[in-house]
Amino acid sequence: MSILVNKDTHVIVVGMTGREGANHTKAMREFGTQVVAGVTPGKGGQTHEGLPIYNSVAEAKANHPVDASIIFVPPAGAADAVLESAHAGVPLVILITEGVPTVDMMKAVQEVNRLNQESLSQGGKGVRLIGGNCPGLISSGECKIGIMPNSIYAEKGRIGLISRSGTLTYEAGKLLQLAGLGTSTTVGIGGDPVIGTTFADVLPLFEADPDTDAIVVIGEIGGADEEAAAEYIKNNMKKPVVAFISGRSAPAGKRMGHAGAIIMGNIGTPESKLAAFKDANVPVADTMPEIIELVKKVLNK
Amino acid sequence: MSILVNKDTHVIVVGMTGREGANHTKAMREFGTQVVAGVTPGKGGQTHEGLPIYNSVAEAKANHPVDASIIFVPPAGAADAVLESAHAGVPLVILITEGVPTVDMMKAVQEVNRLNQESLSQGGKGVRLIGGNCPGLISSGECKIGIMPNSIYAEKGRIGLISRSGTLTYEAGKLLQLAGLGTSTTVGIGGDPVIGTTFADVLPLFEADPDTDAIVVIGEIGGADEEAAAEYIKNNMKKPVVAFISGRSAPAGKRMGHAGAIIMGNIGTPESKLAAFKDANVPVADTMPEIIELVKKVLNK
Amino acid sequence: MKLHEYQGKELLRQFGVNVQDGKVAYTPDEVRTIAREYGQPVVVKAQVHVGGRGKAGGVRFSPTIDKAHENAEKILGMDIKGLTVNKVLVTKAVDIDAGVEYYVGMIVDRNVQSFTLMASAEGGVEIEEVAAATPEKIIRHRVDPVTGLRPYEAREVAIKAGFKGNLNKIADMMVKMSKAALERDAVLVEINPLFIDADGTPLALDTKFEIDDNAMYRHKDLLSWRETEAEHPLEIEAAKYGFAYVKLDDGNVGVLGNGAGIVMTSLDVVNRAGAKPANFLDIGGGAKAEIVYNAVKLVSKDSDVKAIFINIFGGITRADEVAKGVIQALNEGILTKPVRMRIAGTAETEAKALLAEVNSPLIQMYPDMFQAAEAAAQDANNAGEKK
Amino acid sequence: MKLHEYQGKELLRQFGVNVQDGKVAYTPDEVRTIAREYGQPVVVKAQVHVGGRGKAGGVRFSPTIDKAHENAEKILGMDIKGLTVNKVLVTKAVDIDAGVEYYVGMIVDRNVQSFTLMASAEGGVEIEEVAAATPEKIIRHRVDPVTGLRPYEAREVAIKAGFKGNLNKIADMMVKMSKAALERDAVLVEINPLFIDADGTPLALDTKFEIDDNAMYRHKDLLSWRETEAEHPLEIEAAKYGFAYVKLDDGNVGVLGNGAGIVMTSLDVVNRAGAKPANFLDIGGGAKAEIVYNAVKLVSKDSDVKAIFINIFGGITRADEVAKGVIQALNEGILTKPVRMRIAGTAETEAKALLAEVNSPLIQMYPDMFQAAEAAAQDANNAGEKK
Repeated sequence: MSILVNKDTHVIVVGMTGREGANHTKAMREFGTQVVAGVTPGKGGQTHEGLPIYNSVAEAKANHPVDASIIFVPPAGAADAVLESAHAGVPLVILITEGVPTVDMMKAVQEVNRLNQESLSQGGKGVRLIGGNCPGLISSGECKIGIMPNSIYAEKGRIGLISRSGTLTYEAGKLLQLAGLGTSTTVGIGGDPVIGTTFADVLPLFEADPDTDAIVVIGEIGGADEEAAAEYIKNNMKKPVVAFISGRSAPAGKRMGHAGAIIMGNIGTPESKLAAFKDANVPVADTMPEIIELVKKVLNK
Repeated sequence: MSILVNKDTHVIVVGMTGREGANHTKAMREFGTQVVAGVTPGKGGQTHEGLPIYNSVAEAKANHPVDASIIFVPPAGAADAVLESAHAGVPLVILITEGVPTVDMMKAVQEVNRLNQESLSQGGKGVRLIGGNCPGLISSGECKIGIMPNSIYAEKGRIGLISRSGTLTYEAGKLLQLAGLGTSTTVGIGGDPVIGTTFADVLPLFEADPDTDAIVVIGEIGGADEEAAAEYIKNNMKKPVVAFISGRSAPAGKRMGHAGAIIMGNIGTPESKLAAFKDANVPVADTMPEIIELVKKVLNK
Repeated sequence: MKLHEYQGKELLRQFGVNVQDGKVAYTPDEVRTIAREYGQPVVVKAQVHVGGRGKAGGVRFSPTIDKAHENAEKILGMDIKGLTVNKVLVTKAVDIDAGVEYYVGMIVDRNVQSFTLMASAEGGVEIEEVAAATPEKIIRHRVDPVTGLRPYEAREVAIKAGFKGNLNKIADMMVKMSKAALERDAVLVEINPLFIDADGTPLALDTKFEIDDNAMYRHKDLLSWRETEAEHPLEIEAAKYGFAYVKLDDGNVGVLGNGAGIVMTSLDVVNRAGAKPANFLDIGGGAKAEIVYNAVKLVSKDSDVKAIFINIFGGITRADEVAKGVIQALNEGILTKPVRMRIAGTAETEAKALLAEVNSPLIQMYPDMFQAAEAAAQDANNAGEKK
Repeated sequence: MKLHEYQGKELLRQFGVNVQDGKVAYTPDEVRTIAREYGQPVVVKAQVHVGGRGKAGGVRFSPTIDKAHENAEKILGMDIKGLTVNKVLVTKAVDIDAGVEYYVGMIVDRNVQSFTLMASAEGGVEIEEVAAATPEKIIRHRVDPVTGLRPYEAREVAIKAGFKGNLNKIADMMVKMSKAALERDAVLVEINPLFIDADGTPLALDTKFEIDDNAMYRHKDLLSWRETEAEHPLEIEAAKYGFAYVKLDDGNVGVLGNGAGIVMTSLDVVNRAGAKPANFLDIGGGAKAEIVYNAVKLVSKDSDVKAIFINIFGGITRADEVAKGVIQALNEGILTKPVRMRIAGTAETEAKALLAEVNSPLIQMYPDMFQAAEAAAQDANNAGEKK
């Protein structure tokens, strides 16, 4: 097993015919992901590398089983694409696009949360948005809905990974792979200020996953998602968690590449995050390689 | 008994210190309504005829039991006042104001409906909006939250009355009073195109009310609320219903005073409404006095 | 408030909708100048607040400058359903055969408590005709009033309606129309025909746009677009008094009452009595002598009116106030037509005493609305026969 | 994009916020003219994109025209945190004692996935200070991003914050600020102080306004407000290449990598190695020689930089491409500082071969980021000592 996605997950690619969409569709299929169709408004009826293209998610969904959609749409249309998938009843929506206006994301996330509540209260599957500005998610050896390098995730491992950063996700994945630990599922939640899924949303899934033994949380400065994660871990989790925080030496008031990575006043400081993890008994690695040491330690390996 | 409001209903008046608000507060109290407070932003801390005035509905609610609010606020602020009451958790909101922009009402009604669903799904009392552009509602001999003439509703009767028109409500009430039948509760739902509560929303309440024997529905041209009511009656109601439709001789395309009273294309025609009521076995009075005859007939009196 | 085609187009243009170029002209010479400037076939279109301009000959294709001038001479000054055409819109003509004509529109829809977007591949004809003949050819979609139409929704509607052309551009136009409807408080917006050219690009050839009167306070920039000369003079006067007034065709009984419902019912009662109502007039709540006087004065000015039916119901209305208003009109010589009235209110005795004092056959009170309406109908019909 | 005070005020004015009158001046003589025109005490305020203007002497009350001129002479040309003041805003002075000063603002708040409205009766000081000392004096309220702040919500917040004055006017101002924030894609808007005069009417005396760079495509009318001269010259050049670049104070090691997370971590690693990062530079995904070349060129121009640390991780990045980019910089004579790099990618052998060919002590590859960072730190610190 794994969380969120596996060998049986049927995926549509929104924006498949664009450059990014096409490249990553190829890579996802090479990894083994069951991509069933693409969506590009105005190109409905065409095919792309043997896959049918539809004008809308609704059309794709009427013709294929769809468990997830991955969105490669330029920033101006990205939030609309999220809502299209969500309203069409796709239960898992992954937004890769970087540079989506924050106000668009606020509106989309609020609506997705509402649709999720409505769906769940009516016994439906709910709707989950991951991203934007994220590398997607991948269950090693099973299914990739994202843009991470395939090689790192070829074999299944037993460590769950959640990260705000793309490259650090790969770096940590590689280190876990080299250490012989490997990853069960890796979830890149994205570096924007307003995202669909946070650490605290993913942690319970790993807690419930019989094939995950420990979880690595890769946070960074800005916001209070790490604090919320620590609170959740403290109150609800039995499995061990190891954390890492990047940007600990960044000065306040400067946006460190990620729109969400900024210390404003006393919000988002590394001190606050370190204190929260300490309070939750979560060891925090000072360097990336130390993550491996700590994971081994918490697993008594 | 009666529906929606009774002797124990605690009411706040939003806009109490305005001319209309003040006059009707007086009349409601004369009728016996338990008005507990008024709300006028900026006049909090004052009193009006012995009643405390608050700056917000939330403040009023923190200091008094509040079962309903009645709104006398000029059109530009009316929809906001509705949302204030709804978000403050007032379960029954009556909007008297005439001339509220339709787009404002669309937004407010959609949000009130959502709050209602949320509240009900969490075991709450829900939120119901009546109006705008309506005379309010009155349970004869018990409680008036509205602007109708007190004298017509002094004694309790056993006929429920629902109406899109103000004056025809009074006229029908008077006729029922004179005929010795009287009204249990009278609900003026309002003449605007977008209103909070429709015939079909009120009918189940009367169906369930042990003190109502029959229901009179006073409709008019425009929209399809009467058709929806007929559908509901056909499928769900055991109690007899009598209908009246005004504006049957009005030409298409002309707005008859009420913003909602307009025949557009083949929508809102009297023919459609008559056919729907016929299909639901609801007798339709050709004149106001005929309402009385038909009510007596359906009650076998 | 109904907008002229050219005004509606201007509003849509403000929201980025691709609208066919055009200019307004008041004289045939101005039309000639515009046609010369465009240097291509034009269409000369009457700007009046009624439907059916085309059938009435108020829209004319003009392949040459001279023809445009000639058509302008025909259209300017013509009468369309009682309204005189005093201006035309001159637009560049489009080669309809080089594209397709669709319909898109949004209306306030009581049944969904919001706007309904309508789209049909059957463009260029009245949507009511499509609705009557082939309702399945109109795609309907509720628009969320808070978020407005989303691009993906617009695309789905366009696909369902069978629109051919550039899907994204067409959807974008619909989104902009939705924005215009919501931000400008439309009651109705139509783009018909929505022309799709050979490249698939949409172009609005004709529009209808009507704005919610209740929302005009936040569209002060459009107040100057209100053209009183294009409305019925009595409607303008009624607006001045704050009355809801609608002039009705072919009527002979003036009708006034307090409240939209009671006036609508009064129309019905006049009809049942064998006459035809000449107007709808709601004087609102709390009838005082002054208000009744103004209402009677207004209705009396209508030459169609041969008798007046007053129907008042109100817990607090005093019958004597109503009587006073009518008597004042009589005394000032304004009232020359019989007034038949029913007033449910206090002070009936006082009212009767006042009327007895005046003792004019022109004013009579009746105990119920049917008797009053029948008397008014009879008077009106008799007056008609006498003529 | 950060706006100047006068620009933020102009935006708020567009949304109907009552803003203190003021005019921009570039010379003391212009200031004199404005002060004369206003004919009352004025305040001369430096317009620079940094906080703490007041403490730095960049905001001066000027009771007379001569004093305004004198203050302008002091402020224009002064240096505030490394930025030269080249314009001032001259505003009418307000008698602060005749009213009260409050704070209202809205920020993007990750924790509520929307805007948070903040209001405090402790106006006129930095809100961070209030947050640190007396957090209970700041009222926070999540604003629905779809509907915006409602008047009733604004009133409730104002009441909770203990605002005195005309409740409806103050709430109306907050609603307008919310509209400005949502429609203009603000990251941050502050009105501080929000002055309430003796009549209870609110007036914005100072503002901060920052716009989401990702949304600038829909605010093209504001592009001309971007002042490159007010930004760090290297930040301007970085923007040209599409790099995310931040100049850091007191650093000596230039840092570049692919991805915000890895660069942030690289800063941390440099710190741990005992040096100080001089910048943050994210070159984005898929590093080709050209991109690396541009990045190295950019960082080399920073005179604070004594050594460069390159940290690349990518499944598809080729080490030889990175090496080629650095070598190009070396060959063109641009690279005069040691480059210490770690590249996790394919073609490491090819990269080493290329570097061996060049055989310059300025370029070294290391197997992990720590060794590379330590080498860079040592080089940088040594260079510093030599000086």
